[in-house]
Amino acid sequence: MSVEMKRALEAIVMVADSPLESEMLAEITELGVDKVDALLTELAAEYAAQVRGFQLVRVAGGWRYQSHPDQSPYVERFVLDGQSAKLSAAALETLAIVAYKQPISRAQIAAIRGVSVDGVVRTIEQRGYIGEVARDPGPGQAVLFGTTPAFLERMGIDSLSDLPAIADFVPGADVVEALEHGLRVEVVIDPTLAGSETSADDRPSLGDLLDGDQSA
Amino acid sequence: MSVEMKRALEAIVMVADSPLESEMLAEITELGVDKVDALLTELAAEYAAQVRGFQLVRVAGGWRYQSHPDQSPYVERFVLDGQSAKLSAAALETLAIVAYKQPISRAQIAAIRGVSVDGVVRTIEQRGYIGEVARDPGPGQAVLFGTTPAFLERMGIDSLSDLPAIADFVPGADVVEALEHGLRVEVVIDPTLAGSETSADDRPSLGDLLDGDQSA
Amino acid sequence: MAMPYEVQTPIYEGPFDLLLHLILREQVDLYEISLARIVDAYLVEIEKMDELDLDVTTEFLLIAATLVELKCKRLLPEDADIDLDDEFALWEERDLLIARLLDCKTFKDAAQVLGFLFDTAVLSAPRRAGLDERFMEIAPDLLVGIDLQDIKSAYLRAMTPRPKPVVSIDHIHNVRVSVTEACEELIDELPRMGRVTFRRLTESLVERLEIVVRFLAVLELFKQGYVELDQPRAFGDIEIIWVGSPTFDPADLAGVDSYEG
Repeated sequence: MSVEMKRALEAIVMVADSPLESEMLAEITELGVDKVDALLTELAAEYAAQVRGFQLVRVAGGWRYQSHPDQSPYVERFVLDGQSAKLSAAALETLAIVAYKQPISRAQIAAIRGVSVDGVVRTIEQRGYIGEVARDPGPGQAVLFGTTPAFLERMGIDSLSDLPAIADFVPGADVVEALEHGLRVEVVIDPTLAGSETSADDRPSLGDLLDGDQSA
Repeated sequence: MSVEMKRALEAIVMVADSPLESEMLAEITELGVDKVDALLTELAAEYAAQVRGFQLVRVAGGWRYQSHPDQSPYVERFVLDGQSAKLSAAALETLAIVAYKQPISRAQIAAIRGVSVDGVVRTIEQRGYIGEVARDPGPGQAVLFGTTPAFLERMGIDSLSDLPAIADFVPGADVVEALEHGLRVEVVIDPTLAGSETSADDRPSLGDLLDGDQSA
Repeated sequence: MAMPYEVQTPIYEGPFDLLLHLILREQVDLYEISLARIVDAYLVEIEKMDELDLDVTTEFLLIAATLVELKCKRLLPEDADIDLDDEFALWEERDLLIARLLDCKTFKDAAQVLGFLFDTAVLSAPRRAGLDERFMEIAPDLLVGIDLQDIKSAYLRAMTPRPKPVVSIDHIHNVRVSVTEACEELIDELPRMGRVTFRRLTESLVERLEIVVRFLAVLELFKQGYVELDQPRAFGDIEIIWVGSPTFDPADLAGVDSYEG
């Protein structure tokens, strides 16, 4: 039985894109939290005993697979080789949408772009250009994304109001509809992440969000 | 030595976010492509022998880790990215036509399916399974579609040559016969001229044709 | 025992699907079921569509016309001086139709394999976690060479409405006849003629398609009860007798529009 549950834990942690808390794993596997931790600890020991090139570790309160530290030279070479040294067109568009329309949820971005955006959102989030700035107060508590101070710095601007103005531009009806869907006005913006000295008033208002007019 | 190189490969594939080509892995590890494939195949066999909850597989021309299919009930509870959304019969048929006849235009697909395919082509293009691969050199410069690596990834195959040969699907003589029978042309040129009562029974009367009564 | 054949098309996908279904799965000899019934089943499906799909409708008309022509060959009186060219042309059309049906079936079967692969593949989820943060700082900056203007144009690109798909009607510009028009012509001519043979009714027509469309129109008028049909002798001429009001308004004609190319 333990073997079967270990396999389930291996599968789940393998496909997760961020560390998974034992509580969540316990919920999915219907095991106790202690049991989950015990099984994962056993697995970690197995990988160590088999001198795998990866590890199962507990970081930031959760479990994840990562490359073994002694393989860093190879991983670094892989990273520097720049498998994707350029931002794809899809990623750039997604970044631009977040820049102008923040705070915005994954679902809203997907509705605008007409495709699933999970991959590109993760890429630009990992690179630190965007981050979670709030949660949708509605049901589901969707993560709302905004650009980071690192993005502003990288672009050489002080605040979002320095983004080039988009005058006289009316987005398509489908875009407006996508934005209206599930958009809440009373979004609480996390000032530590928002990345500018300027107050929340400088951010796009709901009107801006809806008609795409970003006159600063 | 092999053990060390296997560890390096494990580490690199673990941090990749899409299938990694053997060529790239060979470059980073400074091994031959054949050697890389051999080592990864060994690793895949080790995981299988140890009944891990994950697999190392070759898909869409590259190597990746994925959850073991028999753990899908757990993984499904956790991954809800809409990727597993069912494909309609129309989408599958259109994908099959593009997969086997690429590069192919919308009009050519429509001619085979006998229906308008604009909607379904757009859907599978948005999902990233097909894309523009060329333009018809003729007048009109029709877009020619082909399948993408995402298609291979989604189908869980390494390359198009993993699909069964299209010849395997060509209908057998029985089907051809049935169609020919159903659509037979039966004009008997009678030199003595028509009106023979004898053959009248073989032919449908006007009444049959109009109300579909079939006395059999 | 006479049993009218009911055309059932629960998941109809165009004329090829319907034909394949009828011939292969139901083992029906198309000569022995009513074309009108196929037409009816088809019209029901077309009505289910939110918008009239011209491609589907014209494709259907084409196939219906071929079928009607094939049927006519068995129905109309034989001609001693039958035109062999016409004869071959008909065979050719039939073979073409069979070839297309075979093509369609080939990919239908191939699609099932794809469906199986897909169903199997979704049981595994790929690892997409990517790099640990300790490697992030050495990862190349993806924004190299990208400035504010690039961000702005990317935004505009993303927010521009996607082009709405348009149904091309180029391919039907040369279809000059519609069943509706043919019905209207007949409604104009028939009350004056009283009783007339189909041969007579079509003797002035040159194009095969026009004759086929007239035949469809006659069937339509019969279905709606405006004409009676009589074929006194097997292979003899079909006679058409107007039984509607002598002053008939074509506008009262119901439900023919869907035929229109």
